[in-house]
Amino acid sequence: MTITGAKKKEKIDRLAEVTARDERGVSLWQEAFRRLRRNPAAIVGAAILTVFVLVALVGPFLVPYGPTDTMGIREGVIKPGVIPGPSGDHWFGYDHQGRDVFSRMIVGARQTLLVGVVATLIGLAVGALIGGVAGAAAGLGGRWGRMVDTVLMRFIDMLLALPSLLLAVSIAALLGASLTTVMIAVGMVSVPVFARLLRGSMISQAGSDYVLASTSLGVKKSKIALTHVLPNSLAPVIVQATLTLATAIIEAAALSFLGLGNPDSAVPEWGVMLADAQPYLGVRPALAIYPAVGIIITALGFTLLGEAMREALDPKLRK
Amino acid sequence: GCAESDRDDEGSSGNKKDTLVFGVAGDPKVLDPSFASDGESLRVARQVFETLVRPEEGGTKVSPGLAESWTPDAAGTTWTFKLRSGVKFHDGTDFNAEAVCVNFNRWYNAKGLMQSPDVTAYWQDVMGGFAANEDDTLPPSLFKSCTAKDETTVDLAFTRVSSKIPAALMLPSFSMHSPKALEQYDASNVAGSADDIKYPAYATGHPTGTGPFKFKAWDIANKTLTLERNEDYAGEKAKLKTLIFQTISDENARKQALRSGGIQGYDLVGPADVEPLKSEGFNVLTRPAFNILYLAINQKGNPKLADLKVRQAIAHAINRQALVDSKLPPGAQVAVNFFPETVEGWNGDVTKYDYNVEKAKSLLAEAGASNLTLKFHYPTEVTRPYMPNPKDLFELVSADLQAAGIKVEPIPLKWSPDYLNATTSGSDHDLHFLGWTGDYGDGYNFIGTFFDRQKDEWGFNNPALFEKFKKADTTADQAARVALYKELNADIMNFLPGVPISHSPPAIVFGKDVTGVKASPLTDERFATAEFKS
Amino acid sequence: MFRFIVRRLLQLIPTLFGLSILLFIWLRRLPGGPETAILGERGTPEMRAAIRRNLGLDEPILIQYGRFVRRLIRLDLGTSISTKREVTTEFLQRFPGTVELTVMAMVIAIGIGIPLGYLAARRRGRFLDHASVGGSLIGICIPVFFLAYVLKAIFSENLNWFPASGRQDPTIEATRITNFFVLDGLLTREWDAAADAIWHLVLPGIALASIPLAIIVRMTRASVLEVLNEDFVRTAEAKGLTESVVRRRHVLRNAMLPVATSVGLLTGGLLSGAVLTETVFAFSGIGAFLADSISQRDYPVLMGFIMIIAVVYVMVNLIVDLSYSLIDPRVRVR
Amino acid sequence: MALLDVDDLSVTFGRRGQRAVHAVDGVCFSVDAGEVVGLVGESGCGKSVTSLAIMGLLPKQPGLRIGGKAVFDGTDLLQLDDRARRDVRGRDVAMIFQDPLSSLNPVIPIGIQVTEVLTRHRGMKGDAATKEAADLLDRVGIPDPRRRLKEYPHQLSGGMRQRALIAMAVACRPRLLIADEPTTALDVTIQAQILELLKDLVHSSGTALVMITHDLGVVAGMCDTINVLYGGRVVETARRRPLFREPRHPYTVGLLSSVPRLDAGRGERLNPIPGSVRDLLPWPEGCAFAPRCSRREDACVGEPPELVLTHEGRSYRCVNPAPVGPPSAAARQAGAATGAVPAPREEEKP
Amino acid sequence: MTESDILVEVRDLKVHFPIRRGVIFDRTVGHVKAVDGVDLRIVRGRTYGLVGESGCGKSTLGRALLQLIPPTDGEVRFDGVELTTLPAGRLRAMRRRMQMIFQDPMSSLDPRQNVESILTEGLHAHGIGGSRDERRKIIGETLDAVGLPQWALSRYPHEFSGGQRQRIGIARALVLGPELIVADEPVSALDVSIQAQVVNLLDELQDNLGLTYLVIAHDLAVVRHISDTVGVMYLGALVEEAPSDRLYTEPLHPYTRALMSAVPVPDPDVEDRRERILLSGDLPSPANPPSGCRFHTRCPWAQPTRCADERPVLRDIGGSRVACHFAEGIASGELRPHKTSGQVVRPEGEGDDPGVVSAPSEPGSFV
Ligand SMILES: Nc1ncnc2c1ncn2[C@@H]1O[C@H](COP(=O)(O)OP(=O)(O)OP(=O)(O)O)[C@@H](O)[C@H]1O
Ligand SMILES: Nc1ncnc2c1ncn2[C@@H]1O[C@H](COP(=O)(O)OP(=O)(O)OP(=O)(O)O)[C@@H](O)[C@H]1O
Ligand SMILES: [Mg+2]
Ligand SMILES: [Mg+2]
Ligand code: NI
Repeated sequence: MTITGAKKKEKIDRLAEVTARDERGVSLWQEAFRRLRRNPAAIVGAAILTVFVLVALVGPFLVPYGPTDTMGIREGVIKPGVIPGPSGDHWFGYDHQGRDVFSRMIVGARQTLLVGVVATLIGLAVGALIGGVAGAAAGLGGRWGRMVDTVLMRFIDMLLALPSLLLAVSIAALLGASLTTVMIAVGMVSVPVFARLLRGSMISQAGSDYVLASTSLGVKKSKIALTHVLPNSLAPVIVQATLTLATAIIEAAALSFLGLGNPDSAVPEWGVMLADAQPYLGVRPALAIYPAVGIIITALGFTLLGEAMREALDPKLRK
Repeated sequence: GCAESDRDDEGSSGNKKDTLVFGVAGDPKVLDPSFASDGESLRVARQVFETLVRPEEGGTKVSPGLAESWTPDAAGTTWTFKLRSGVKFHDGTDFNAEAVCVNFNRWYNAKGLMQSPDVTAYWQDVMGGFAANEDDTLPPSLFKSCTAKDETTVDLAFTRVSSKIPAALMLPSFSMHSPKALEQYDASNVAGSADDIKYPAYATGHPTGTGPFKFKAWDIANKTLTLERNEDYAGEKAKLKTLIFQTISDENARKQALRSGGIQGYDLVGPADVEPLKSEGFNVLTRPAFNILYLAINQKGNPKLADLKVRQAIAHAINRQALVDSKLPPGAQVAVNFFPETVEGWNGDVTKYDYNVEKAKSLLAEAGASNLTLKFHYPTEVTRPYMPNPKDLFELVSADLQAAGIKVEPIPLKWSPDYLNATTSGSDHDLHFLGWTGDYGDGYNFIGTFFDRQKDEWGFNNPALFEKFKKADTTADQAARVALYKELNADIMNFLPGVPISHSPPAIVFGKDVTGVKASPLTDERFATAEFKS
Repeated sequence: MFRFIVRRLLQLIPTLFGLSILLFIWLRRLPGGPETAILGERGTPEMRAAIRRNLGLDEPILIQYGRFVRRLIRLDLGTSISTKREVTTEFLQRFPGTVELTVMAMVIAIGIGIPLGYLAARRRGRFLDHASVGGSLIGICIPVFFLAYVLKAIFSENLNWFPASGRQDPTIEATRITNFFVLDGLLTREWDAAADAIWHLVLPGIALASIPLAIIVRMTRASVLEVLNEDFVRTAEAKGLTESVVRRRHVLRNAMLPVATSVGLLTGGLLSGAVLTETVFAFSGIGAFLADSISQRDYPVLMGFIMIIAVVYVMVNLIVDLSYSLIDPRVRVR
Repeated sequence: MALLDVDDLSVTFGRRGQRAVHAVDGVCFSVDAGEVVGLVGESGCGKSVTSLAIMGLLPKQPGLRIGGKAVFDGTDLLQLDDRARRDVRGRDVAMIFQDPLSSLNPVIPIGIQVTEVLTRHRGMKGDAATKEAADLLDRVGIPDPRRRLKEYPHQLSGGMRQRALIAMAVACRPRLLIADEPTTALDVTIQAQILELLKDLVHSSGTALVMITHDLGVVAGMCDTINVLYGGRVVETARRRPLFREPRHPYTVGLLSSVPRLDAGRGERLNPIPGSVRDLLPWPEGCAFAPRCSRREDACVGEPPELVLTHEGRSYRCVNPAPVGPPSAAARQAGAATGAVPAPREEEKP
Repeated sequence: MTESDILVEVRDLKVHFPIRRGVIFDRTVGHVKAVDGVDLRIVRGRTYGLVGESGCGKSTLGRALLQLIPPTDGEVRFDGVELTTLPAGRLRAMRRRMQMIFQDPMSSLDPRQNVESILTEGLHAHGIGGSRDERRKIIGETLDAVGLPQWALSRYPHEFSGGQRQRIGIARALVLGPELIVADEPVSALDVSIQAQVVNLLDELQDNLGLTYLVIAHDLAVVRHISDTVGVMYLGALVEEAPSDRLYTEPLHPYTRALMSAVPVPDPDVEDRRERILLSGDLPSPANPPSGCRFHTRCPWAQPTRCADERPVLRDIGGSRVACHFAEGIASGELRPHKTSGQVVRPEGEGDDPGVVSAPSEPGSFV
């Protein structure tokens, strides 16, 4: 293998400026995304979720029957103890109210997604606010900051000491059973997790050298908290949010089981469907199995993606 | 090897034959039925205690209990009871007229916290107040005095004529307790402070009656209550040696427990499970329907609802037959009156509202209420004997209403206390489900409870109707009273304060080899007759 | 150490105080009250008003709270409105069940989770790893009550291996001392009672263990992977130690540190009552009772139980911290 | 025959979807009994990987390929099975690591960590093992060894920890000791103590020492033979004096002139090597150092330079080596002239 | 040397970190005396080097000087302005004139900021450069000055090599046009060849921009190489301060001597000839420093009198300042070293975190 002199020179020059490509830099987020794309777990998770989201978005327009159409009752095929199973017209059969299960599953995807996402956002927003303020106060705030932090954290401790179900049930009692209630109740349960996570992360970031560097540049503390400490503390919170999406869906189902789910049968939600199927387990267990499997697969999708994100965003694996 | 299945294998032929474990939906609250108002406490009381009069087996008619006969005096205010002789309480004390008076006087002379409405709920429900009312809001007592004329004759005097007597005396709350035990265990000493009531020892661990079973143990930690055979029972002795009530609140869990052999019977069977369980060979008993499910319409809620036409439209809009066929247990019926057919005073000749969407629509149009939106309350997390699956019913009724052009805003609430609170107080509710299971076989116990005065639940004021109720209540003559009930039923169905929906027969199930229990419309099942067939 | 404990206990006081105020206001803001719950559909407005008056619910909330605190100072949590038994009695009747269930679940979760997590880490990227990680993911994603029904359908209804509900076969005449059925059975030498109680714990234990098990598997795996990369493991290998010594003394011991923490916290969480599991298995514990008490608006029970649970939670955390300092000498508590 | 003969050792980390990393690429060197051999080079040049490969301690990850030979006392360490390798490790060949804190198990007392080697290789148990462990600690200069045995790593200072690690390493009187940057994490005064200790141990027991470091000063004081590594290959091998006096490879020259010296004056510019260690030319395409080399020629690129052997076992891998003559003679002369080795000489003899 | 030549003057600076513990409320039960009475002056345009063992308080001194840690006691005058009592707003404005370079080039750069925003942050904070173009120009010049290519602007710290990162750190300090730069171990995380590049860069910048440096390092050779004056710290205090060359030729304090003798020199001849003064033991805990002369526990020349009970002050001896009672005697060889048996100390700060454990990252669940 011989290379001509000019080529050699070129090669060496290129090497001397190895990274001198006229390209924009790759931020840590982009890096993480690249790693994510290479992770098979992430791909499986993302695939599940894509299907799920697609179904949630367009499915309701394509379903064969209305989700509240109690045709089985009209037709008189539903009797106590008799619920017809799958047929050519009704792929998943009727439910106990004589409605088409397939249509309800499809329409339910949207509600399920909505509950998961909004509940997580609520938890995230409240938790991140408390945790962010506490973390910034503790990390940068001096003596007053420590006091603010202590007060907020004691509050979080109290929330933690409350059994989560009691919290959810009492929220539901206060607000009445509705979709919003489920979202708020499930969201509130994850508040302490987000708050503690963000706070811990921010405190550790606040001790790092680049914060000191910014201070020495003369940047204000509030600005440091927002532009440096917060963005660098977000990774674990984002991962947690993804994982919480999964648990939120499951917990919404648990709330439905306790009779606190969304009452509006026009917008079926898988958790509610699962809960509603309980009295008919003896007649047609499939009524419970369809939504349960839906929930499990969706939760699995979020969890897979979350775990993959955890790996992708892990600073230890950063190279 | 496992302990459980070992026992199952050999036990089925040995000691298990005379031990029945029965699954119930909730823990009993108290063992002294004087203080009880919940079904589970009363179920226990029915096995341990007896009352002067009791419902006939499998029916609602007043029949002899500890009293062999009873007769009112001419005014209808004093009743003479002839008692059975030779009856003994579990502690060996004799049952006699003296004992009856001790019991009635104990209730009548209640003092302090025993007058609290949550302690003596049924007494207050039936009798009103006490000898000395400590609270001004309490009404005067219906009960006046008790006189033991001889060993087996006792006179109960009342302040006025009431439809409740003697039927209400069938209630387990009027069970006869041993005077000695009452004394010994300080039964009337409801201690503590008003917000911190503590039951006496008698009520928590020493119920002493004359029933076929004796109280043995109450294991709160294991949610079981154990009764054993009263070997000295005056009548036919119980076939079971031991009867255990085990609390399993979840309906599916009860079914699974029955199937796995952990229990040999349970109450509150889901309607959907009746057929499957039957086909599996379990003994599913259907109680005669002694209840009513109605759709209440609150006339204070939406002003349009005060319009009879709108109420009629609602009644026509609902396909009650489809609902009964698809959602209620076999044997359920569409209701025409606010009370079941088995109660005297039932009237088949009232205004009927058949399912007719077109009619409903036109009635609405006539009333100028084509664009009606109604708040529809329904309870969650509950099964009542008259309402096995409220949410399902709601969905169907709501679909029917929508089909007739009435928009529905669903408001699901937890049964206790949110739902009850919301539907029976205030005026911020338009439609809701509620119902009633009769305490005893008198019509007043149904319609009187609902309509004898102005109530937040219905939000209407109909003095004429209320007057008629008063008259019925104070009519001593049975036949005259029944006639009044018939009239009232017709009036009510014309006025249509709500829509009576159905009477559904609640089911109770026993293991494949359990026989001898007769289902009672009043849930007065007698476990003394239960036995394992060999 | 002693100071640390005292300090943490003293810190508990303001937390409890704050919690009690918060709870008190919160609970009383809930619509409906115990009177509706007590009287059911039979209550008349007059009866309801009388009960409210008796319970002092019509008084200003501060006065009510003052009464609560005065009682609390005497360590009196009051009596349940619905059962009229003392709150402490109720607690002592029901908490043992929750504890037994928690212990069972954690025994299952730890007993299976740690070995499985360790093996997954050692066989990283191979079948066992994927299987256990996948399995644990599914474990987290199954709604517990659904799993409970499935377990019962298979193991009680069809196979009849395990009882479907309750804490102990009611036909067994067992002596109660502590209300810990297993313990009581052992204390009184009623072996069959103890065995039966354990037998009743299996299915609910498995259902309840599903989430902790999944968490423990994944934590153990991650932790072992991390420790395997630590310098001191390399040192141990460089010393020529046998694989089993390296594994036990150097890898597992260190890998257990974070796992121990989360085990502690998971235990603390379970102790506050596994409502769904307890309900579905008709298992007498505080979770289901608490849920009932909410619908009964049984304020004394709610206040009392939650305060006790908060204390238990803090105690468990304290024990976790203390035990952490025992396994990790670097952590000094003071 | 040398005690350890590393011949053409190469280690490649292959990763799915990415280019393989040739961390070590045909490294050859040998160590005689009682000899101190240095491996010097900047971060990432493959020093640690070399030593770990010899010890068989590289993490078992998919895509790892190890080639060549490491013959220790007649057996090729790379060919041993796991069992046999465990027997050799810690007994015949021992190793100490850079970070004394993370290299000690934090949750186990020092004593156990020392005695477990004794138990494993010398079959000692109980009191005998404890006593021997205490002796060992004493030998490496840890005062009050009995008490130290019961303490945990975090209770010791950095120097003491490194001494404890050394004690474990020499517990079985190994014939070969590999020290991977043993003093990098320590302060100079402590570094001096540790280096002195290592020297003593080598001299008194005849153990051969492979000293890995990036500090030229350390090798200057300790090693008999020095191998300079760059990009996973040995670029220059020489005995100590010749290397420092007449470095031939431009990289060695660059390194020596980059180091600020205590005995050089203020204000003297250093002569750094341009670029950074990351600017590597892959060896198969030429001299890896070429992109940074001031003596680069066309011949440097295209084919990898061969190792050139000169007298006295010297060798270098360069087509255009630096001429013979010290790189910054003036500076050193200045230092020598002031005679400023500040320590008073006669007084102290440890 | 007139007063105006002195850019920084530190008088009796003390930084004590309270050690808090208590049952309910934290009480201060002691202090880590990280810096315990330091006097120094830095001449404008010159470099002051600070050396000492790890944990002796170098970084704390540097940070306290910049008011990044509030000093417990003492004065810091910067160009005649007393910094310790300056209100926060004015202090922030003052920061423009004094900057810092950190040891770890990775951790001192926000990994989520690209170089451009790292460099403009300071400009924004001080309102320098009205327009974007103007700022770009300033940044461009700074990049040139530290030898980074323009394309670096859009890139993120993790995309650079260690040396380049350190250049970014230097550039960040330089954009504001400071007069004083405190460099805390600017090269100790770098490879030898890169280290030299950075040292040269610092030298160059000083020549071109007339900067004043306080360079902190534990590597005596580096410090000596770039400093005009070198201060040697031991346990929170200066033990010797001398012009760089003089310190090397005539170290007066026993600790300095030991330090000198310990630094390896890449020259076999020197290495072979020299005798090391081996200190026994380690640095005592700054929370509980020895009485008298802090060094007496490890000092080979420690005398039975004075050393243990009288804390020596810095005093002038022929152009150096030394804190040793017996400096002259040692220099003349009158006093002879003896072997010391040092006490072994526990490292302070390790294992101090109370058993705080974090919650598992799973949200609560209604099991
Ligand atoms: N497990 C691994 N997987 C992939 N690459 C690795 C692995 N271990 C080391 N390397 C690579 O091998 C090369 C040599 O690493 P090595 O640790 O031997 O360097 P070193 O000379 O010891 O450096 P330092 O002075 O930083 O310790 C580096 O480029 C490193 O990235
Ligand atoms: N925020 C702090 N709280 C308590 N103690 C501290 C704090 N910062 C530093 N110390 C202590 O002060 C002493 C001096 O620390 P400093 O970081 O100044 O040392 P240093 O000389 O810079 O060491 P190194 O060379 O390791 O950087 C150390 O004992 C350290 O533990
Ligand atoms: Mg290395
Ligand atoms: Mg420092
Ligand atoms: Ni220079």
